[in-house]
Amino acid sequence: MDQIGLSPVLLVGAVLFVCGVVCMTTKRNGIGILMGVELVLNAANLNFVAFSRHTSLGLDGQVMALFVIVLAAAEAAVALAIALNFYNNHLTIDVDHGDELRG
Amino acid sequence: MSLVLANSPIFDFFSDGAASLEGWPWFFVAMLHTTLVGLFFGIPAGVFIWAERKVSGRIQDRLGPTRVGGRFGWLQSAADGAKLIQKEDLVPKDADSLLFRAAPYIVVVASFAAFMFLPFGDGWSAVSTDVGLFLMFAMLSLEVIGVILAGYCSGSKWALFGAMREAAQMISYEIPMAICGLVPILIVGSLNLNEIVHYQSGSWSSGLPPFLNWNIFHPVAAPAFLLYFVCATASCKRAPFDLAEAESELVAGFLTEYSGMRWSFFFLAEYASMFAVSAIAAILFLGGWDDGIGIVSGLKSANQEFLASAVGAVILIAKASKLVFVQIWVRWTLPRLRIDQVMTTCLKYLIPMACVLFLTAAVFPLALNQGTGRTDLRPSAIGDRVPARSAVSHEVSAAVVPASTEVAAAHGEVAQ
Amino acid sequence: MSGEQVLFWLFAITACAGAIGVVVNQIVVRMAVSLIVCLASVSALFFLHNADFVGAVQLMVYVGGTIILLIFGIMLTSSSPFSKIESSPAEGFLAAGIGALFLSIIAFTVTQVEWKQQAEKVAAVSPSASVQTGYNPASDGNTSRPLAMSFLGLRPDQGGNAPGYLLPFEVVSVHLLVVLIGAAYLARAKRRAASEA
Amino acid sequence: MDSLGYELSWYLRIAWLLPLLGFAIEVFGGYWGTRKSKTAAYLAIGCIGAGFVLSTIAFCRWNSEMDAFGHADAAAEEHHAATVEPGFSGQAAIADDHPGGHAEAEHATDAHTDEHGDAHGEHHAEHKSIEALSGTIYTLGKFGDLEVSIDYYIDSLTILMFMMVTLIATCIHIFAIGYMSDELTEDYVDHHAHTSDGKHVHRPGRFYRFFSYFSLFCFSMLGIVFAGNIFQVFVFWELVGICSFLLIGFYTERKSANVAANKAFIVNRVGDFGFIIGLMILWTYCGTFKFGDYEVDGHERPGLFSMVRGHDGELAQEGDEVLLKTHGHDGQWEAPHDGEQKTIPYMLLVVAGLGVFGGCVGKSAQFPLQTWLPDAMEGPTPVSALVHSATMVAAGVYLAGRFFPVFTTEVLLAIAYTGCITLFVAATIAIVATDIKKVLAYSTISQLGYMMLAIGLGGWAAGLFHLITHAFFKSLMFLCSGSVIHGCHHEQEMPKMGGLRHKMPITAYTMLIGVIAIAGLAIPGTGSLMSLLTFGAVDKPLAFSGFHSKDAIVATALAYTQLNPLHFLLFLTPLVTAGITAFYMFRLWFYTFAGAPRDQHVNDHCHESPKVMWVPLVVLSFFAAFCAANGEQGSLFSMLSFSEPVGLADGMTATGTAAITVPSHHAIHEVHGTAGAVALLAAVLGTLTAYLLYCKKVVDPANIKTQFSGVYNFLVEKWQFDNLYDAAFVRPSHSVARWCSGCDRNIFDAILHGSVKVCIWIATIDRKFDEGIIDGLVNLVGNVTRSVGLSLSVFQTGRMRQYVMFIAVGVVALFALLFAFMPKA
Repeated sequence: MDQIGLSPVLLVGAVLFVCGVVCMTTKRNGIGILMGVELVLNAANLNFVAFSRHTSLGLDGQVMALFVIVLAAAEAAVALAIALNFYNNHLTIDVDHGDELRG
Repeated sequence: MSLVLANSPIFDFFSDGAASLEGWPWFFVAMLHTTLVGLFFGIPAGVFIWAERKVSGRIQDRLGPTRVGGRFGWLQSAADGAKLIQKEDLVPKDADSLLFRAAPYIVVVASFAAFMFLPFGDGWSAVSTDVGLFLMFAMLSLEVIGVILAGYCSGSKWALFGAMREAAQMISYEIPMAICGLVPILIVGSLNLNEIVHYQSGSWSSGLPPFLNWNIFHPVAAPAFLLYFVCATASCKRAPFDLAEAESELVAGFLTEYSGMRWSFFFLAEYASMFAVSAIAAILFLGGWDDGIGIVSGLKSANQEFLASAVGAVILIAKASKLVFVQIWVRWTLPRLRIDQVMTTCLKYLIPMACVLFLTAAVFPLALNQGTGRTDLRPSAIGDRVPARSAVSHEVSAAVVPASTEVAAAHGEVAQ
Repeated sequence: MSGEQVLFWLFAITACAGAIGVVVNQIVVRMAVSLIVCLASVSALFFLHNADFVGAVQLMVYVGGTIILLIFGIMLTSSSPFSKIESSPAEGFLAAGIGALFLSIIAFTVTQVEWKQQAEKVAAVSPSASVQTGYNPASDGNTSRPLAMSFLGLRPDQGGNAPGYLLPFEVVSVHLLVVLIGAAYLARAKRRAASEA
Repeated sequence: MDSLGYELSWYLRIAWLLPLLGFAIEVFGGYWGTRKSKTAAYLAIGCIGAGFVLSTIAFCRWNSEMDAFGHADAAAEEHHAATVEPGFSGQAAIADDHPGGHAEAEHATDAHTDEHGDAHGEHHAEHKSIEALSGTIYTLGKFGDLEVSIDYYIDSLTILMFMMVTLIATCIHIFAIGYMSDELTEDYVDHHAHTSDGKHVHRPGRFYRFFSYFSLFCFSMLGIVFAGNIFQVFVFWELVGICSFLLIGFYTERKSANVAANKAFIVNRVGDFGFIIGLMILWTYCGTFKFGDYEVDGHERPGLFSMVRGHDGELAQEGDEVLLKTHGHDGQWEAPHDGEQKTIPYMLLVVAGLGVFGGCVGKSAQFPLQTWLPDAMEGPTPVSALVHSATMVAAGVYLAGRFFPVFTTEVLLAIAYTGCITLFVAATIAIVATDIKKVLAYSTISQLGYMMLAIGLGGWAAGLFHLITHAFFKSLMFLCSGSVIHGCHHEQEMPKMGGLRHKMPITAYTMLIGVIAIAGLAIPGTGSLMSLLTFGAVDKPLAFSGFHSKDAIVATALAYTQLNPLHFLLFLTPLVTAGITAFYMFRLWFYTFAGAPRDQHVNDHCHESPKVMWVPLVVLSFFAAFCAANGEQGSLFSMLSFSEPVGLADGMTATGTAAITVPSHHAIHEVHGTAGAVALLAAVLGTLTAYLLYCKKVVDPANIKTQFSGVYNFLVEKWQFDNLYDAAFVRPSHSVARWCSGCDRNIFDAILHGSVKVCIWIATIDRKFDEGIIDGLVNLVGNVTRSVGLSLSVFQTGRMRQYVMFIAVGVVALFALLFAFMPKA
């Protein structure tokens, strides 16, 4: 990997990140938004690992990545439960129907 | 990038002693390994399909296949394969054709990838890594994705039911399975399949027969083995846990809409993963490629590395095949459970038992240390059994001790 | 061009493709599949970065667990098979524009920064300056033991004198338990709003 | 003998505290029991009955230890032995010719001394007769020299009072069960009280409350009797006052009842004012409140009595100072002759005596404070019987008797004259009263007057003798009247009655016994017959209790007048009044029971009272008849005389402002026959008159009424006392009050209202300021915030995708700014 260097990995992370954000903004399906979140988190993970490989961040980067993965799993579980509740209450998963809190 | 390639005669042949390969040779070697594993991935499946028929026939007081290939119908699987290839590849109108087509490949690839980490002999694994066992579990767990896709994208409610059941069942059974797999990991202290086997292999030097080193003879690991085997059977959706394709209830579960080659892929994957989990069981509990009487270690000490590994490979495959045979036997002996019974068994009984075993295994060395000054029933302690090949483990075991002492010292300072 | 470069570009492209597939697909299940592709190739990138344990965890937890959860969610919440909830093309374009800007900004930053120098600067000021730039040299990728050590509070990779992650580890495990219970509570079987209404 | 004192004090203090316990429980009757339960009554009766039993035990113990009768008999024999001397001989002669009397006096003296210093057992051991046992139960607090403590002072008087009170109270309690039975209801209709819309008042019955008051009253009364120091007496004095207030105002819905209750209370306050003055003087000069001697850390201290009278009953007078006898021991108290004598000005001693007597006047309704007692008849009849005839009003007399040693001759004279006036006035009013209870009330006042008179004349024993006998027959008569009223459905006017004896014979004849008793009738000449029958043990004529006691009083009065001819009225008035008493009592009886029914309606509906009511009548009538059997030789009188104050036995001579001579027992005894005869004559005359007027109708009382209308009205107006007080005190105070209220209304209220107006005006301005400016500002801020929030809330669309979009845009913008303004390195 040393020939490749850091930047390409970061670029890949950037693409993932942006895709995640765009996914969150465009998907009306709650699950789709979840996927966007996962993408963003993965981008972060990728950057962590890359830094741990290429900078003095060292092992800590991988540790961070592990924590992120674990917490992402937890987040996915809770988010899924929330999505199910949302579906129970609105009979659809379209998040645009969940605007009871609009001003 | 030693991660991708294990040491093996092939590797040694191409690298002639260098630490690592670069460029196209490396690529070629990798492809070679893959091809070999792929071949091996196909063969046992065929054998086991044939064996299944024979065994079921015997159990049902029939003869099973007898004609194809002359005696015993030993070409039956090949014949089936040929027939299936000729069949038309149907895609239902309601199905999501892309995913419907992709699903079998996912399944096959998943269970095939598991084989990449399987050490047939000493170092005879396509990819030798410290997290080999972990990766094998991971790969096997990917299989469920294909199943779910297959069921969901067939656009048929039988398939959907089957997929849902399958998904629920596999997800939940992987938990106790992994935990039981962790029990020997705790005993050995490594995720590296090679090291696990090394740990179990021994010689007559201690005066006892070497097979006593196998984890199956470990007081905690023995029950773990039984538990693991049950969970493995379930996660391969074998009877009595084959709710996914319960013919009597859902026509054929997630397989309902499949035909021809894709259908056979599922079967291929099923039997392959049966072999995979059995091989894992053999490695974790039954001493892997180590025969219990010191032949392999003898050969190794006689510098017959290749021969030793070859013999080991035979032994491992034999052990795994025996376990597969047990699975077949169980399938044709026991009736099918209800889905709620399946889930109850797992969530209410297997997981707690597995957790208890895990805790016991964790506390066991300490308790032992309290009684007899040793952390292990065996003549020597864990640290010494780290094989010489793992440089990292040397660094670690070297680094740990001073580190820990320094930390302790630091704590002491803090305390003062 | 060495083999790992090939692999890297291969997996990098598949990862990006998967990510983009997640965005452009409108059928949720296909989104899930492309997400799988993306995550799987990301884990492959992890392996390429000698982070084998992280890669394995990525495969097991993400691909084998989280995604399955998501597909469950899809199955439980889809009112009709292969249902697609289109968002207005205007939104699509807007998001695409914003995304493009975003990407360009990040790409600009990434390309502008001299990472080597930055790393050396950091190494000069950071307590772990003694460590060579970049962990595990090309020779090995076996990080499971050092990771386990660091979770136990020992840091062999930094000469044993750096703080470990014992406390965060415990906290995260307790957090996981809490989340488990909470999720089970949230998702427990309830009468649907329709039947109440 | 302190052991005996201790023992007796225990009997009596339990008897005293039991009613308090009863009260404490009965007070909650309304919460615990139903309005229909008689539990409270039984509880009260249990308490007071147990008290009676204990008092009886104490009585027996006392007499067995003291042998009071024997002592008294001894004294009596000596009296007989004494040859009759013509009057006016005075002290010396008696002293010379009758060593016996003297001896008896000294004997009594020694006895009296032994009362002091309870701590000296061996001394008492060898001496048989002690007249009083005193001691301290509990010390409430010490303020300098002043020691406020609960003491006991037990002598014959105490014990007799205890027995009398408890016995009568028990009877009246039982009677009250019947009398108050119509209170046993959830809805009691009071026919005498009206609501504003003219309807009768409906209220829940107050049976339990009545009995709780009764118990409290018994406790207080016994407390007075039990008390060993004047302060303690005062406390229970006031408690009694409160109880009478509560009981008179028992029908609190009736205005008249409330007025009467207030009147009683206020009038009593007037007397108590004097009482307090007396207390203050005594405390200032004597430094103690205790009657008997006591000990302070081993040193004996004289009580009030021995301080003033010493052991020989003489005032150590020196100029206009009286030396207090503070030195001595074992009861031999002498005034120290060296420098440090304690003295009290004679004047102040008189004032103190008068003050305490003022208290007695108020409590026993003596002239001029007698007006409250008749009104107090507003209370239920058992109340009148217990509180306003037998016990509470007797408390005044009791205190006068108890405090006798401190009274100087002037005070005694004042007491005598007060009693004299009272008895006459009350008797005359009783003649014209038509309300059956009113008649009895006035007769009570007049009888109390007799007692006071006797005490004032130095006839200590005679007065208290009469107190006891009177208690019996007066409570008897009140209960009878109560029975009558009950039977006639709360008809109290005698003119509407008549001929009731056929309807209610038991009531009638028990009443007759009481009447004869109070009238003091006797069968003349039966004395010798009795002596024959009883071998000389009894030489009194056959008569009921009243005869003997009144006889004793009249005798004392006669002897007194012989010695002090100046004060002949003190003999004539009671003599005449004896006749009047007989007259109006028989008038009452004839009116009520004899003759033909005047009001047929009443007569038809009246009936004999239930058993629970007439049994007490019979019991009481028995005592009324025979409690004083054998007069001065009787056990009752001798017990009393046993603990008579020192120096009375052989009389006292006082010079100075009131130069009077108190007759000695001997002197009284020798005129006894005469006095008895005269008194009996008067009584018979009165009786005959009544008989002729109201039975034979020789003359129609109506004619007399018209003939002497002036006198009649004067009497009906109760000698104008109420009008007098009304004019003298009530109206002036009313006018003063009116004037004050006028001041309030016109001046102070005006100022207040003005300031209030100013405040309101300022407040309105302030309010305008607040609402206009401050609130305006606050509202402005609030409105601005709200409107801004509203306009901004447009951005909160509730669509999270949009929020994410915002975030992304924000990040992009931030980065753009960063790039724009970041200094190029």
